[in-house]
Amino acid sequence: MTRLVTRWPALGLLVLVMAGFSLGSPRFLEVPNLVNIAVQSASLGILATGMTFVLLTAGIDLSVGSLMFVSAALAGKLVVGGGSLPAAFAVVVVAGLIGGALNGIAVTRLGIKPFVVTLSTLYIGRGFALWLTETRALNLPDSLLTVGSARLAGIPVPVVAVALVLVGAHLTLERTAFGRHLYAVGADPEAARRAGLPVRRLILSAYALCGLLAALGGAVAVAQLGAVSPTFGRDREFAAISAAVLGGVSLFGGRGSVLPGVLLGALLMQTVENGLVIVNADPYLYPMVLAAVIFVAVLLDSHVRGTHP
Amino acid sequence: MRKHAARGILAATAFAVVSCSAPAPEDPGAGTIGVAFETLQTEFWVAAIDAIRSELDARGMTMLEAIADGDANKQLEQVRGFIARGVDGIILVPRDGKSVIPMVRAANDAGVPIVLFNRPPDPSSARSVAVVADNLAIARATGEFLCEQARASGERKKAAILVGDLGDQNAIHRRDGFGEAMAGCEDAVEVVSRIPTEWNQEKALAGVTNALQAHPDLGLIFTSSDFMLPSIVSALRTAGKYHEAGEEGHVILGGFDGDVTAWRMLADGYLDATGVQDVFFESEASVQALEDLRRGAEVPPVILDEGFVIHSGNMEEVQGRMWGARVAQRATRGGRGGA
Amino acid sequence: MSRLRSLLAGHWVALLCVVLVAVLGPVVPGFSSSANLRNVFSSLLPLLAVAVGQTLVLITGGIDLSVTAVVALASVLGARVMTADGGLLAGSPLAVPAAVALMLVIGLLVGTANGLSVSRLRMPPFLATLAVMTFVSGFAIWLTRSANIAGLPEGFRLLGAGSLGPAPAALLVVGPLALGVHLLLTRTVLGRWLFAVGGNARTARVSGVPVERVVLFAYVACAVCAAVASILYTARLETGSPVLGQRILLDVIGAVVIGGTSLFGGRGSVLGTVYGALFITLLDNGLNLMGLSSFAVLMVKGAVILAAALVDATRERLERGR
Amino acid sequence: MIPSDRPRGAPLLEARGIGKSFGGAPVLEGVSFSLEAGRVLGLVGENGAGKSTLMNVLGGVVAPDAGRMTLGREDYRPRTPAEASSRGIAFIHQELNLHSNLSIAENLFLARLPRRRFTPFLDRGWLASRTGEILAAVGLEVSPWTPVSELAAGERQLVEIARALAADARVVILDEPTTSLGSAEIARLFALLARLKGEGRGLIYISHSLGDVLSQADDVLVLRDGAVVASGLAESFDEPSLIRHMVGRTLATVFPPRSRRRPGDPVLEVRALTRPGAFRDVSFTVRRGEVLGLSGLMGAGRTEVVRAIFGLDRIESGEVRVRGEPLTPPSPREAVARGLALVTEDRRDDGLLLEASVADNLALAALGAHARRGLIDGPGLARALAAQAGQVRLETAGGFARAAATLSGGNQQKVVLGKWLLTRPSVVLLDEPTRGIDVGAKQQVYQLVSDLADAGTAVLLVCSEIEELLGLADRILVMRQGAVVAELPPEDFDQERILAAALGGVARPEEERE
Repeated sequence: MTRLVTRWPALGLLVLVMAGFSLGSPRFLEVPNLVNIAVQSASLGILATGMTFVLLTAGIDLSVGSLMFVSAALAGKLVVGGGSLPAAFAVVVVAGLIGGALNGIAVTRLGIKPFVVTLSTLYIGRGFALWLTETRALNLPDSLLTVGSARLAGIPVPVVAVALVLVGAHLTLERTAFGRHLYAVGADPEAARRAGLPVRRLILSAYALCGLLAALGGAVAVAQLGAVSPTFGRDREFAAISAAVLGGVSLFGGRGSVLPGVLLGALLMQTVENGLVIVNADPYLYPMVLAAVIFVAVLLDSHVRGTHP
Repeated sequence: MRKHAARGILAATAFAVVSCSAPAPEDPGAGTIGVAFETLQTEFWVAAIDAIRSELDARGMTMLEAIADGDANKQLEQVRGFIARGVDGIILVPRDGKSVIPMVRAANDAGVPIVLFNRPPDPSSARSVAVVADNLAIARATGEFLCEQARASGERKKAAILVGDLGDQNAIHRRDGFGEAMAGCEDAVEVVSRIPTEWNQEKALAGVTNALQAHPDLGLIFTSSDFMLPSIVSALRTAGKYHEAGEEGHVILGGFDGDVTAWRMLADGYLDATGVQDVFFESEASVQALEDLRRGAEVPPVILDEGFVIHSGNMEEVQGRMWGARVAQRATRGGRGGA
Repeated sequence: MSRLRSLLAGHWVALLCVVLVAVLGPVVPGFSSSANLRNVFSSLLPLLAVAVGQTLVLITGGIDLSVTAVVALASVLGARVMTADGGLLAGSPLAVPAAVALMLVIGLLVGTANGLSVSRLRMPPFLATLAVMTFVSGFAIWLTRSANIAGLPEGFRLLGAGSLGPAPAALLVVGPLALGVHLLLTRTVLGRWLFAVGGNARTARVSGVPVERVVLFAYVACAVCAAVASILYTARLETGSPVLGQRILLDVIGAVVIGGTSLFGGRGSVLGTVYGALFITLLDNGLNLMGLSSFAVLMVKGAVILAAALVDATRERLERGR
Repeated sequence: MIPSDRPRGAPLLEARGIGKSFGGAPVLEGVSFSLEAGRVLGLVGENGAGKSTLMNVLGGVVAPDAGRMTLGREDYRPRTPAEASSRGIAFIHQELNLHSNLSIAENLFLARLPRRRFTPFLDRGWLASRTGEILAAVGLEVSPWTPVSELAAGERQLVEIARALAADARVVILDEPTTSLGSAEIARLFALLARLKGEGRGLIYISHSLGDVLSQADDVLVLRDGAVVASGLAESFDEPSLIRHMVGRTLATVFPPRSRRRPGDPVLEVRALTRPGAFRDVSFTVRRGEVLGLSGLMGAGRTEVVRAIFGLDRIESGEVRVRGEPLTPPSPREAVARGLALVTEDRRDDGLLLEASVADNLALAALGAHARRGLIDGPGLARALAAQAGQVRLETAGGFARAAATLSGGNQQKVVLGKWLLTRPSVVLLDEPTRGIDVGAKQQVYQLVSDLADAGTAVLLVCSEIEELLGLADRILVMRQGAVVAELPPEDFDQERILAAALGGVARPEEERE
């Protein structure tokens, strides 16, 4: 246990936070609430997984929240116009992939720094989606909510989705050539190039995957919400980055894991928000508590893993 | 706080009577109007800007728009930009009553008439016309109606409120209005959960779900804006607690704004009440006030949109003034999506 | 060489500004009016104050996301002290100086927290300052319970609206600030140290540069610059607001990066930042005057920043190729 | 595997008339050579002679303007490093090319990771067993899944070679393979090279260590100014003749004449310096005008001691005194203030601001001395820089505005030295100051060390080249496993004795080197 906690500081914090909240309210540790936390972490977990791919290449994607919005808006328009849910889902996938790939192309082919590229696409995407939706909320048909609140073998669909994504991403990163190559590229792109790896294509794929997962994360959120409002996805990039880094993913590339890393990070963040509601905390305290938890987690992490370069 | 507002309105009235005739008369027909909104993030504002646009169109005027995205400084820059551009009038949704004063003063200095839409300024020497709805009063009235429902149910309800962005004055006024209503309703309602949403549907959904977990017997939910109703519906449905009024286990629901979703939910019997601001009245009054100002006519400094609480009892008579209802009916007629 | 390159980058952006004015001037009514140019100038100054501070941090290879929160917290605390509505020093002749001093101290404190987190606690700057931002802005809103604070004394408001001859009063604050930082970067030991730390912190340490203190200085200076901007913003709005500056971060970083400062450290200049901030302000102002709808503004702004970065990248590649 | 019965004498890799210019300046002109299977071609030349460009041509990094190459019997014209490696050319670089966040197995097969049939997943079983075989062949006994970050420098070098084996490379190019190795590891490396030769592979061995080249190579190729100036069997050369060809003139003596220095008062005193795991109870004194040499194998704790003296790394116990006063708190800043200077072994990461200009690099440590109240005295500093550049014989085309990254290794080292001498230090700590720099620059570094001591500076010199210590030091300490095990006065200077002390009486596997 001690070893686990020193290896994954987020785990220790998660245990601490949960212990604290369970003292605050007996309802906190009940199974339905734990299920709630899992469901509520689903979207963030998927976003943070996508972000991990990009962070591994020593990049960053600030356009995640914006991409969520764009793909949800496109698919939402389709559904509102009478399109079927599977068609809408296909739109989500394609829009996410294209959006992410555009980021990737700008980063790899145009030689612009990821921070600036994705900052720009953050603006562009949000503007585009606002134009699409005429800055109105899209209220989607109930059939979508039915999907979002359905259970597969007793497990809520969003949890199934995030589990599939986490396991899939974990296997991709740990057990496929593509995944191992991403680690190589992130740690030392020059050496990776000399070793004959297609560095640009790898980085591009990471951004495309991040876009895809941003869109999927958005879809999971929309399936629970039943609506897309103009603030949809706003500032989610910061949450995604925080969750990934809390889980031990390095901002400097080449280090980090989806399981258990990102999972822990997303759970930690969502648990804090959940617990604060359960104990009926003063709304004004939320940001301060969350910030303090993130701060401590990052502090522990940078000490466990040595300093950043 | 509220005393301030009242004093402000008085002071402004005094000034306005003296001063609102200042701008030089010119052809009031065509002209360019700068419309600066603090935000478009809830549907209410979109409905408002659309209403203003069609009102201006109808009068042959050109509209320039600017959205400050919650940043008062940016808004100040936008107003100054309008003035530099030489607009004939400005309609402004300020971020709050205090930071708007330098903007109004800038317009005064340039002799450009300015109308504040939906939010009143604090007392100052700056001259403007404000077309306002009293968020606090409407929210209080809504809360009072919900309270009666709870009383009528015969049991003491546990209540949750979805609070908007804590940096947004409307959110604060609505929270406070609801709070005042609840203060007088302790026999029937106990507020057990205050959920910050930052005007974000995801946070609202998670918050309601969590509140339902903490208090499975939650019996009343008030949202500071109707655009978060889908989140409430989703959470209630998942918990198996989404029932029409009158059914066993119905959770009393109240909202604010009067948007399309609220209208549908009212019609279907799920929503008990929502506080409505009369967007069409406010838009028309604002544009009219601008024209009057330009013509040199006298305009009272505050034009009040009384607003109202719509509920199943009065729906038939007042829904014509509920913008959500009109938007929904128009959408149905025009076959256009978006609702 | 590197300095020459960043200098070129700066002038290149100046050219871009001229092009922008030349294109928009004839098309957009009022754009080239002197009143509007004064507007541009007065919008530019506070943004520039924040951006100049950010330049220092970026040069050391860090980033400071907490500047917006500093603007907000300094604004409400300063206003608390001097407001006529029950401020601590309401009516006292000392109110304005005390409030201004307090605002600067807020910058000092938050900057120290950032700086220590990064230098002493070795946390990655992006997340350390993200956490500080979330905390401090939450704190500002909590302090005021969301309420804005008005009733600021006349003397303070003059800082925002007053002018001395043709120059806005704010210029007397930001001008010396920018010039000071420029001289700091180009003429002083500390300036060289900032570049050295950003270029290669290990080499700097071996060479006897007090790396931790230099990094600490950069974050403190950055937050103090944000506090200066807070003074100007607050004075201009005549209101202390807990959400002041909430949305300026992207403009700030956009301005600094367009100005040729590297996000990886070791490269940057105040002149470049001045041009970058001017460019962003002109663009914003022009789009505003055109009265485009908000989504169009977002898209155009994003596309223009991207295009500027693309030209910069291409220019750099050509230079390297030579 | 390459059949080892390939007839000797058939060229494996042949280059004819290779030429390359950058921006009109020729870097390679008419370079021809041939490498036969089962032989080692030694490639020597000063930095800037065109060795790296030639290697880049072979490795597919740059395309030649003229000439042609054949590999085996086929035309060889690689366009990318990947193509070169797929044709069987492997590089073992001066700067290691391994991904330290990946495992050994992944590093060995990085670009060709195998998949299990009908799945997208790695065939970890195959990877492990194949890697295990190769690791056994190079004599490294660790798990194939060990992250490279956990390996020591010498072990990493072995992994580099394992990688060439994994690629089943026909031609293995080694670029300064011994720079980060201790003597025992070098011996192990050379044994491996013999093995590779025996398997019929062709090797190209590039090094500034001419003794190693002569002992390892069968044939030698000398480049100067982009052209081949000498080639032939290794036996036909000796070190002086190689140097003559490389520099185009005869160097009378390699080391500056030892003037009659009289060591003065103690300047740097180290007392019982200890940090468990790195060094223990290290004590010595360096006097004014004295060069104290510090010898030992890789990992003996020399670098650690030097860094600790300078305040870069922690000290558990013991103390450092400068002119009799304790050096506290131990920090580089304090060390510099007290007149210490440190030239680290890692030039790129610890010594230079690569992207910054030569001028900024030179000035970095001495800014305080050229500033008044923090304000830099620009003209004064510029004059000092010019004078200092002259002293270290720094000649850079394009002046001081050039980025340090664009300089040759020798010039980079001169920048580092110049930076420190500008602080007018009374104690200079030099950690491997001649690593990876060409003969001419080495010569100048020797002269500088000698001049410094003559001028009364105390010099502590860490060096793996025993000859250099013998030629420069007034006294030599030998470290082994973190402790000082021998102190030799000049009359006892002897390569064998030093090695014996460094190895601790273990039988020397060093014979092959001689």
